[in-house]
Amino acid sequence: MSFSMIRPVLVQLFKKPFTNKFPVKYTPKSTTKLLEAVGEGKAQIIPPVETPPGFRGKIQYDKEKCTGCRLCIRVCPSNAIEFKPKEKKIKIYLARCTFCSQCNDVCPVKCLSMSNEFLLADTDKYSKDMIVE
Amino acid sequence: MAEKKQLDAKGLVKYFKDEFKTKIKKTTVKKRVVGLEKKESYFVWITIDKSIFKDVIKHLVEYQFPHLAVVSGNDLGKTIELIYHFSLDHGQKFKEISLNIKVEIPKSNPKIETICDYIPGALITEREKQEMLGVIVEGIPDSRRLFLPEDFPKGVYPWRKDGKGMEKVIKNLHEVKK
Amino acid sequence: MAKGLSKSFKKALWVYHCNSGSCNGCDIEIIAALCPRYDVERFGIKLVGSPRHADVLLVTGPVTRQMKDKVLRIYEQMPDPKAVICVGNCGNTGDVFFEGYNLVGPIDNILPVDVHVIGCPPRPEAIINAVAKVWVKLETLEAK
Amino acid sequence: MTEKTTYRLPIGPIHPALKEPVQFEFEIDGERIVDVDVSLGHVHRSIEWAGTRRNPIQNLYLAERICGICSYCHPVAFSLAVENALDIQVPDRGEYLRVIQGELERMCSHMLWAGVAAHEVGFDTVLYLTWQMREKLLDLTEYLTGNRVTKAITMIGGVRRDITKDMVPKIQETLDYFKENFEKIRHTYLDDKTFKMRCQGVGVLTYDDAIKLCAVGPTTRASGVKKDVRVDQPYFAYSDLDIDYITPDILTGEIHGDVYDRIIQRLLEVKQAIDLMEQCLDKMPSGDIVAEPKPAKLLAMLKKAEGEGIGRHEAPRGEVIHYVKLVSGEENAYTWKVRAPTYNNILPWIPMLKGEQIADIPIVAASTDPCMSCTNRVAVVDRDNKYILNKEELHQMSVEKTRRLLK
Repeated sequence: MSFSMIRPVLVQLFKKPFTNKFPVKYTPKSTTKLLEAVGEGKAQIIPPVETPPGFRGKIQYDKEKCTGCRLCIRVCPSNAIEFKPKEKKIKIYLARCTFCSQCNDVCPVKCLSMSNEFLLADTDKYSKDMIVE
Repeated sequence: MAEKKQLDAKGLVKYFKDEFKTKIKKTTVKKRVVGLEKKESYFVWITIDKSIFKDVIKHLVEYQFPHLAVVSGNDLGKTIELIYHFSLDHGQKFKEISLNIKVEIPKSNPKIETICDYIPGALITEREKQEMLGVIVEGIPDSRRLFLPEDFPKGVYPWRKDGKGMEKVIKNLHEVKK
Repeated sequence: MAKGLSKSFKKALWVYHCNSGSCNGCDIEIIAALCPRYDVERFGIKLVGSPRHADVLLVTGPVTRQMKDKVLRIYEQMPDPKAVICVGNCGNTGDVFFEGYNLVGPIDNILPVDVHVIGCPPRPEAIINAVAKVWVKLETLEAK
Repeated sequence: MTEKTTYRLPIGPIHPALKEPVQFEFEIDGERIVDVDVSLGHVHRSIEWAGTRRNPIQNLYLAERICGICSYCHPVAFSLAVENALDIQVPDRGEYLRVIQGELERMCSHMLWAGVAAHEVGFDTVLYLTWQMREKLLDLTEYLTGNRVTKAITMIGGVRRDITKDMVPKIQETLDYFKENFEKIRHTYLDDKTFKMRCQGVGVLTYDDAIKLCAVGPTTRASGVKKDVRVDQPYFAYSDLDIDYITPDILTGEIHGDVYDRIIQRLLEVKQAIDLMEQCLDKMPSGDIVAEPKPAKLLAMLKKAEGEGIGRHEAPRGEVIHYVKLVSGEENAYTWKVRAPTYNNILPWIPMLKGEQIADIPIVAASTDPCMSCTNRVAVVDRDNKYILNKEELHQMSVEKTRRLLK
């Protein structure tokens, strides 16, 4: 048996770890307090792995531009978009969205776009944050 | 497999036509050209009569053991059309032919012989056709359900277009709203 | 929940992963979260092989007819206190599988879900973020 | 009593060795497997039926969610079927971009499988190693398509995103990383004593069985059957590239059809994928990437169209085939049939597993790279309370066997 492992082990010892320590290195004593501290700017959260350009995250909707043509509803694979007939605007349920960005492609006035936001978790799937209108 | 001469797409159609004459109802050869080098690929569609179905498969296996990809099916109203998708001549660079054999069977008596005796790999797809289209595969070695649960109502076939009994089982998950 | 429990409970959430018919997209992202890049084991989170050892249930998928009673059985086998995280939109609402003859979901119809992770599939960070939400929930429960 | 009794051992649907729900029932005699029965359907989500109620553009994303690991091959096979039915000619650049995405997915999937296989023989260190390397590929996927898993890049008649000149260095960098590390992976898998002991001569699928049971993909190629849609039939830009069949005898000179051969097969395919991607980057012509850039126009066209077609693509696990029938006047597809590779690789499990030991179940089952969500999904059932074995215990047995062999 040769000691072929020694070299990799030594190299690993001095290498920067591969792990991205998002959001903090270890479990905080109190998450609530940590979040408060972050809110006040006293503590910092290690950011997640950077998203590349063209990342498909939370959908953004420019209400002013929208003409109410309903093309996006026709191509949406999961019926995530609801039409509001009175205002002729749309309402997007993020909990139903597939993040395919097909609606962005089809929109004639380009009022829909994808943002970089992807940290989406909530105790209620139809809460205000999870509906775009 | 090597004793017989290898046929191209047109030769294959001719071979079957010579063999079964009028029992072959319709044949189509589709050509697709791709890439910068314009290589051609062939898709052969043959519609045959139900009476010669087993014979055709026998001839095919004798000619060359085909790779059966899958059996798909269409509900055409009064009849059910089964399509057997084979591929021949694989293992030779860019020479493969897609052979699709269509058989129509009446909905009132949807029976078809099994081909598991020639191609054992057909078992899974035949079981699927039984539950999804309500086709009765005669002589199938294993006739249990494949995908559908045991408590699924009998006589409901999801792929049939008449939608009989489907209202009992369809569920819309989005309806749960606040 | 008894006082003081969440302190130790929170530091080692053992996770059981149940696939109720999803497309594997979320499942591989859960495993990816356990692997070197994200390494959730630094939080004491461990994937266990039996629901009887687990504190948190991660459910994915729109729940097929065959899996309904199995999911329920897994939930019942887990010891109290327990939390359920639903990962991915098909478990939340059905997503592209919003209609079907073999589906009985969404998951919150079958189990009480604590945190919904939105995404199709969510990035591993989003799953870690959901775990942080569970911590917050545990802390608020204890403060009461 | 001289009469031998056999036990029935159910495994699944929820089992730690199985990442997806599927149920096996084994007839065992001591540690030997006598008979196997597989029951599927735990992941049947009525996709094909739902596809007939939506238009083809929506179906692309539905097809993508047939399986999250091969989230590219299904939509692309679907669009090939539609293109064949309607005779849509894809621009040349589009064809090359499709090859790049396809090969990227193959690398990703094989690296994932390599990790899972290592886990199933109880060698978790290698799982972490391969998944660490896989992250590089996921980063690249995210960079090219916008998401780590679901690519959403296929469009009927081409692709949705182009690869611009400034994107090429990043692709090249990832490929170079894999080229540098390929020897390391090869050494870990093929020269390691543990892998050799656990995989050689286990789960043998003979040439004849592979042909008769219509096996596809790396499973059948590891048994020496030359079957690879990329080489069999010209589609995409594969016919322009320097590509040939890959069988394990290229490396070792002989074919056994065992689990070890399947590992070699997949490693060679990773190498081939790197090569193909580089060729594509070199040869790629300029031009359009999609035949009809306006989805609304495409929908109108699809509504008028009439015809049927099949689309075949060599996915990481084998041949995917989609059949689509379109009827004029109806926007939705009339019939849609999906055949995923695992569908054909289920029956080969039976000859592979017969005569093997219980502890070998995970690695043999995993060696075909089963994807149940594609097919529809393995599990332990406590019917009649005879004998229940969960994944953990199975994995434990697997680990113990490795240790025993090492002594």
